[in-house]
Amino acid sequence: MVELVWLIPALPLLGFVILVFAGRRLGEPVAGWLATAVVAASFVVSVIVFLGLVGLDDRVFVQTLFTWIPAGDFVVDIGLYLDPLSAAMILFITGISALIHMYSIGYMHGDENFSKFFVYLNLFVFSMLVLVLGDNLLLTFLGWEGVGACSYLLISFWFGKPANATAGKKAFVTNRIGDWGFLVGIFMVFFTFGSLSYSDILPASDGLAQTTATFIAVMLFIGAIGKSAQLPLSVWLPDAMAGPTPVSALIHAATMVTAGVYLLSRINPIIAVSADWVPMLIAWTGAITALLAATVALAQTDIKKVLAYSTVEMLGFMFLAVGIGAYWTAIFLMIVHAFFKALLFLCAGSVIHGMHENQDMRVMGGLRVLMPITFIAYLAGWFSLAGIPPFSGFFGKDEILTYVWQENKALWVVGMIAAFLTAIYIGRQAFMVFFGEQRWPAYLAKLAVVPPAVEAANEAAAVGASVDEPAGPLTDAQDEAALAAATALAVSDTPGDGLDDDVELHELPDGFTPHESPWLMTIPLLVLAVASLVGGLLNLPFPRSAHYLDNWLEPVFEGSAVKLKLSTGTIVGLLTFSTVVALLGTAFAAAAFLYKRINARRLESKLFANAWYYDTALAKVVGGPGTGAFEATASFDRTVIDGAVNGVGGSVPRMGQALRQFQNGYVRRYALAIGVGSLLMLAFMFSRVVG
Amino acid sequence: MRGIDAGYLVLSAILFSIGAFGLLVRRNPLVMLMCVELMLNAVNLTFVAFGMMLGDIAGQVIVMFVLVVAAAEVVVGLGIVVAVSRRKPGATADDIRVLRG
Amino acid sequence: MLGQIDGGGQLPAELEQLLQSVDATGGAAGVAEIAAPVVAWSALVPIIVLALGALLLLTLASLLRGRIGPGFFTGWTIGVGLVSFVTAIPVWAQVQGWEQSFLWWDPADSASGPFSTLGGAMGVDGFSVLLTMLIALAVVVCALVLSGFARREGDRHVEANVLLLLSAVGGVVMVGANDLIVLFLGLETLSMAVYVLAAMNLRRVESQEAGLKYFVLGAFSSAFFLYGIAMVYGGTGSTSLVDITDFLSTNLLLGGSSVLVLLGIALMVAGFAFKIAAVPFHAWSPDVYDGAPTASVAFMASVVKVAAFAGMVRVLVVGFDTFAADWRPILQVLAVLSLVGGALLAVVQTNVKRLLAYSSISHAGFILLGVEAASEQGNRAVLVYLVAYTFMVIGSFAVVSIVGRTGDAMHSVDAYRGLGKVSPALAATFTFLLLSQAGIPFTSGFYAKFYAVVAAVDAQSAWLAVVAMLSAVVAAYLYLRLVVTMWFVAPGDQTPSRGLVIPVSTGIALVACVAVTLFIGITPDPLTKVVDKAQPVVVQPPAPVANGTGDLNVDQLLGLLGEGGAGGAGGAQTPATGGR
Amino acid sequence: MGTDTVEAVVFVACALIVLGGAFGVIWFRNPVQSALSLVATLFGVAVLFLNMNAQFLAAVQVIVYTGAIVVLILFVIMLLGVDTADDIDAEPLVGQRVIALVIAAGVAGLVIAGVTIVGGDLVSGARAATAAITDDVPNIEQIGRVLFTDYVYALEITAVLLTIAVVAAVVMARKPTEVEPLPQESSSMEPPEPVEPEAEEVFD
Repeated sequence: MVELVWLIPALPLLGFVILVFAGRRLGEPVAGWLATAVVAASFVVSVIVFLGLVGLDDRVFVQTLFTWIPAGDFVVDIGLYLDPLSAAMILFITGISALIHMYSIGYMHGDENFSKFFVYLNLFVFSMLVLVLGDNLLLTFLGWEGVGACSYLLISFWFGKPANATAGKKAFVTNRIGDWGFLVGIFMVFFTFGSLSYSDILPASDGLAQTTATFIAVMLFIGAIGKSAQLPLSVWLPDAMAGPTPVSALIHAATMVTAGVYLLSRINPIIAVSADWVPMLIAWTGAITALLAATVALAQTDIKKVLAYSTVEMLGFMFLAVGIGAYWTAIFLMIVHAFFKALLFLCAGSVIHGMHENQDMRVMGGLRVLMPITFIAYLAGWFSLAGIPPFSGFFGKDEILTYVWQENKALWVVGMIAAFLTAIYIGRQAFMVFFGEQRWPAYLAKLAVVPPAVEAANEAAAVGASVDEPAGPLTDAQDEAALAAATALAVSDTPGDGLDDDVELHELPDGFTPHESPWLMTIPLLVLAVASLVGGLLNLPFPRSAHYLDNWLEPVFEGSAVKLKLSTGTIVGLLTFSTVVALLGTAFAAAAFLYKRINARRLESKLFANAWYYDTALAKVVGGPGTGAFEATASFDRTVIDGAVNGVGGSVPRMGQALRQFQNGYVRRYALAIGVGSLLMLAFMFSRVVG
Repeated sequence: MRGIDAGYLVLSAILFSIGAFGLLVRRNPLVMLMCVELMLNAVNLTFVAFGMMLGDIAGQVIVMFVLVVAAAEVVVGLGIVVAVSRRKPGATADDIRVLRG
Repeated sequence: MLGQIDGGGQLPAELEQLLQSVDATGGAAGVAEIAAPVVAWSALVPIIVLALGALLLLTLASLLRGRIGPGFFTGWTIGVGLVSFVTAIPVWAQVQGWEQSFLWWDPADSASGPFSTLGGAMGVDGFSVLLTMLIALAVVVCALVLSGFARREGDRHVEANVLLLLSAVGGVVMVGANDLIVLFLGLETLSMAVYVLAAMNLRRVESQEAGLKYFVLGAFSSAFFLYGIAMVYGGTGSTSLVDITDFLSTNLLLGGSSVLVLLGIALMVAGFAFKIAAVPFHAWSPDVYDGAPTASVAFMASVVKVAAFAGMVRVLVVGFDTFAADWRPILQVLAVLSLVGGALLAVVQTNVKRLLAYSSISHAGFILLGVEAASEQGNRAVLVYLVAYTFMVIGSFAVVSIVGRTGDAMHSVDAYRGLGKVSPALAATFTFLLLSQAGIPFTSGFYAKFYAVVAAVDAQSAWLAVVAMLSAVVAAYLYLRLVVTMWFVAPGDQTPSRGLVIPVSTGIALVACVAVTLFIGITPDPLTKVVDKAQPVVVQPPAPVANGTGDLNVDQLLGLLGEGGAGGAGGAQTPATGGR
Repeated sequence: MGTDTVEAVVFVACALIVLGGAFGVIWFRNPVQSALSLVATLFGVAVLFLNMNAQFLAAVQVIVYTGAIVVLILFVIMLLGVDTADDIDAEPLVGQRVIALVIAAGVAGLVIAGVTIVGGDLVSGARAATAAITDDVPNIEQIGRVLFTDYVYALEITAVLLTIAVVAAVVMARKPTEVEPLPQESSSMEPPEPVEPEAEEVFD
């Protein structure tokens, strides 16, 4: 049965090809259903293949499709590498993607580029599967670039909106820094092992020199933090979430960003050989990213941005797990996170859909009555993320924290604080959106009294650029108009009126009432809600035999993963503690945001709202004052990555101009060059004889 | 080794160089063409001399081919020179330098 | 001293036999029988098709003046190219020892594998057959480009098509030349036709200038080349690569005795370097590409380089592999100069044709990497690069020929401003081809560069690979600059105001070029499989048939071939050395 | 002994003629004089061929080179009326002559040095690899025999080469003004671009 593995990426590819050629003709519902069907079929095949793999003794299956780059000793095959790790990945990738596809049929209803959207989605799934299933680093890299390209396309799906285009560029540039690291790592691997195939590299890693292993690991780590939005390359993900739809945002959150974790897990034998500070670097990067992202998530007012920063935070946890060597817990969290984060994004999408594309949580409230199904589904996601048992997120996150306790107490403290904040910010979101009074009527009334000048600016912002990035004002020349509009908005904004300028506000029709989403969107919600609820069953802390996922992944991480040595009592204590922390956080959120017993404004401080001014600081450090974040990233990219081109930038044309003097049009001059060349060659040959 | 054998080779080397030098310093395209002929003749001389020293007839046969090439080259070259001269009578090789850079 | 035989160079047995027969019959019969060389006609068919096709076309056009027009000429040329391609397939089959039922003749007891024919003057191996096919296809595509170009320029004459075919004959002769003189004649045939093709646009004075420059410099460099052949002749006693490899494998040329061969190699490299436009022998190429009719440039940029590189590989890597240590440094220097010079000079160009000329110089540097490696790996790289490059460059110049518009003069970069808005399909095509030239993955250019770099690394020239990659980065900048100009810059004065007319034939050519580039880019495996079977070798020819009847049938010849091939001794299979 | 002396004397005489002629080609300002000097060189080479027992080549050299090629060149000189003196005093290209001289001296010097250090018989190649030169058979027959056996392929290619030469002559002789009018759709197409003015300027 495992022989069918090639079908898993092939099906989405087929869907992609059909849609490219016939998408427009197939029209609105059919194209979407076709795309959904191929991914669903791919999921079915994944299940079959998974069952097949269970039956294999050595739990590894390599299928070579054809030789891709044959070059003497250096051969790269197009092959698929199926082992417990990739099997686990493909299951949740195809499963969740199928749900997302289905959801998108409803969400993208009426969009003029309906079929194009599904073209991108299918291509995205295909690339992701290539990334995960590829049996060598180069193939993984191709999938890596593929998801990057799709992400770029999806983010700028409606590239009429400059904000989206800018976000797309930001993602592009940041990812390229990561890609550079990945590429260097690949070259290094090739020079060291003479092969790129996992089946050659992984067993041979034991004999690696420590410095080499360290170098490779660090380079691949740089690739991973680019893709998984860890510090310092985290700037792109939240902005990418400003992309057009929750769907695209979601597909990044649930699948693409996990690529970095996957890569690090895949090369775990190399990390095991590298210097001690490498895993520590990974762990601390993850922990600090998680903490910072959690604080930032606290202060966001955009429903999607909260989830975006939450994603960064959860990825931080996964990196933390990888860093301390608890690989399977990272994978475990990755899977359950995919469930509940997908669920949360879909719920957010449903809410946004119901609110006429409004994303500002401050105009929401009390939606639980109007959108009951969405609310029920959201509950599952909320409790999961907050870490309340028995929801899956609890098991996922606390499994990691248990290991961290054993390995490093300081990291545990950081992780615990992040977990506490998580409970608060997701509680805040839940209470702001689904509880309390309905706030949009007040907003509508307020809109009516907006001064005309501001309204004009508002319009300009709507058509020109939404100011999604207050900390990093767009100074791109093309965005100057938008900047002016944004400034006007900012100036006119009265402090404390509760309506900041950082979220695009859409007109709401008179007598507007939010409505529940169509069944096409709610069914995936419910499926995911169930998954979030029971996902923890994959890997219950007790008894040891219930560590299904651990046991399943055992062969992959054998030898490089840490063992849990804590006593049962300690574990129970830790679990209880974190449950308490989660409940406390939720209670705090309720007190602050539902009952208003605590003044929460300090939490929503400018510092957090502006993501610690990270973009701005980056801009200050790299680009000088007044340069926007994107410009800064771009210039970093220019100076460091494209140094070969632009660093020499000035001198290349100058050298070209100098050489050009020779090309003066005189045929005799050209003949002279031929003569000189011939003479020199003759002289060289003569010297070989005489000398 | 016969001194005269070396003589043929030295002569042809000098002849070749004179032809090359002429092509590099003369501007009249027709004279440049003649210089190419000089170079080809030098090569012919070399071929025959080598053939003689090797006791091999091939050297002489090759010269036949070079002769044909030289003839064809002259025809093509003169054709182009004529075409150029028609556009700009009396143009030297230095005058045609619209294309450069 | 005549007839004195040096210890190393044995008189071939056949020759001795021949001499005896001359003695025996000389007096009585007056003229001795001529020992006719074995002719493997099947292998000659592709060349004959091209040559006869050209002559027939010329004849028909003269006889049926006015009754047949450019459409017929183009159709004929394409037909000839395709037939030549198809007739090369059985030769490939024979060389590769495919199922015999595939052959149209009955090979009976014939041996398969590479062989040489016509007294060893023509080598038939995977290398030559593959490149013959490539040239035949290039002729087809170029004829398509030429058709659209000529129609627009109002050129209703047949000569361009005839010259295209005759030039291709020269190219095909070169790729299979096992004799330096044959190589030289092929080179001259190829070049002579191209000089005329360059000078052909009588309306543009630049065209004549291009023709004259190309001609003067070409004649100059072929004189060097020929002098090199003379040196080699003196040094080895023969111009036949079969004899040369044979001689070199049995005679160790050291010190003074190697000087003639070495000087000869240097001079021959000069000739090759001119044809492939390697720096500093490159100066003609920007001017010629700039001035010549764009359709001709497509041909000269592709076929001339293919043939020249083929000759280079055959002579240096196969023929003089024993001197690899001597000529490799030269090629390394040429490669570096070409890579860097091409890229640097291209950056400052404002004329697209010149820009592409410099970029093709840079490409030549990459291919030189493959030649320089002097290994099977290197040969493979050369072949892959040539195949990829041919279609990229023809496609690129096809686009340029369209954008040049009537008069073929609009070639400044400004003419491409905003092309993406005016003519999106054309701009997209050009973008793709440029990206391929830049070596972006999923295009054939990527693999071409990849193999070249791998070959260099394999041949212990990693530093060359580094230079190559750096120059590729610089070059990528200029391709991207063009792409940006097309898509992100507002249309300017020189941009066509309306969509450009893409002639159907040129359109077909473009589709073909893009298809090949994309196909190789996605799955290079079929190509590399073919290329792996296309290593150049030098094989002893079969013994001449002294029956004097001239009634040779192929079976008999191929039968003889077996002996000949087996008797090839040291010189038969010459796997290139120089690897690790 | 005697033949050697004769050969040497003939060689020296012819060498002087050859070099003198070659020198004349690049020295004379008038292309006609250059062409006539070229004739001297070609004759000298023909005699040297005789000296080397290449009788047939000597004949061909005279017939083809002096009889056809030089006459053709002279023809064109007359046709174009460029028999005026060239200005060869000034050299617009800096360093051109010096470097050219270096190249010429270098190439000649290296080749001469090369052949002299070969040692032995000046050639290192295999003897009579193609066909031995013999006094038994006439020179023409020997050449013919090799021409139609070992070099038959090359011989055939020269046919193609000459065809190209003919086509080239036809193409290049065509006057631009004689270009046939554009086909029917010419009304919709733009007229052919006139020659760029700047091009004309440069040519003037």
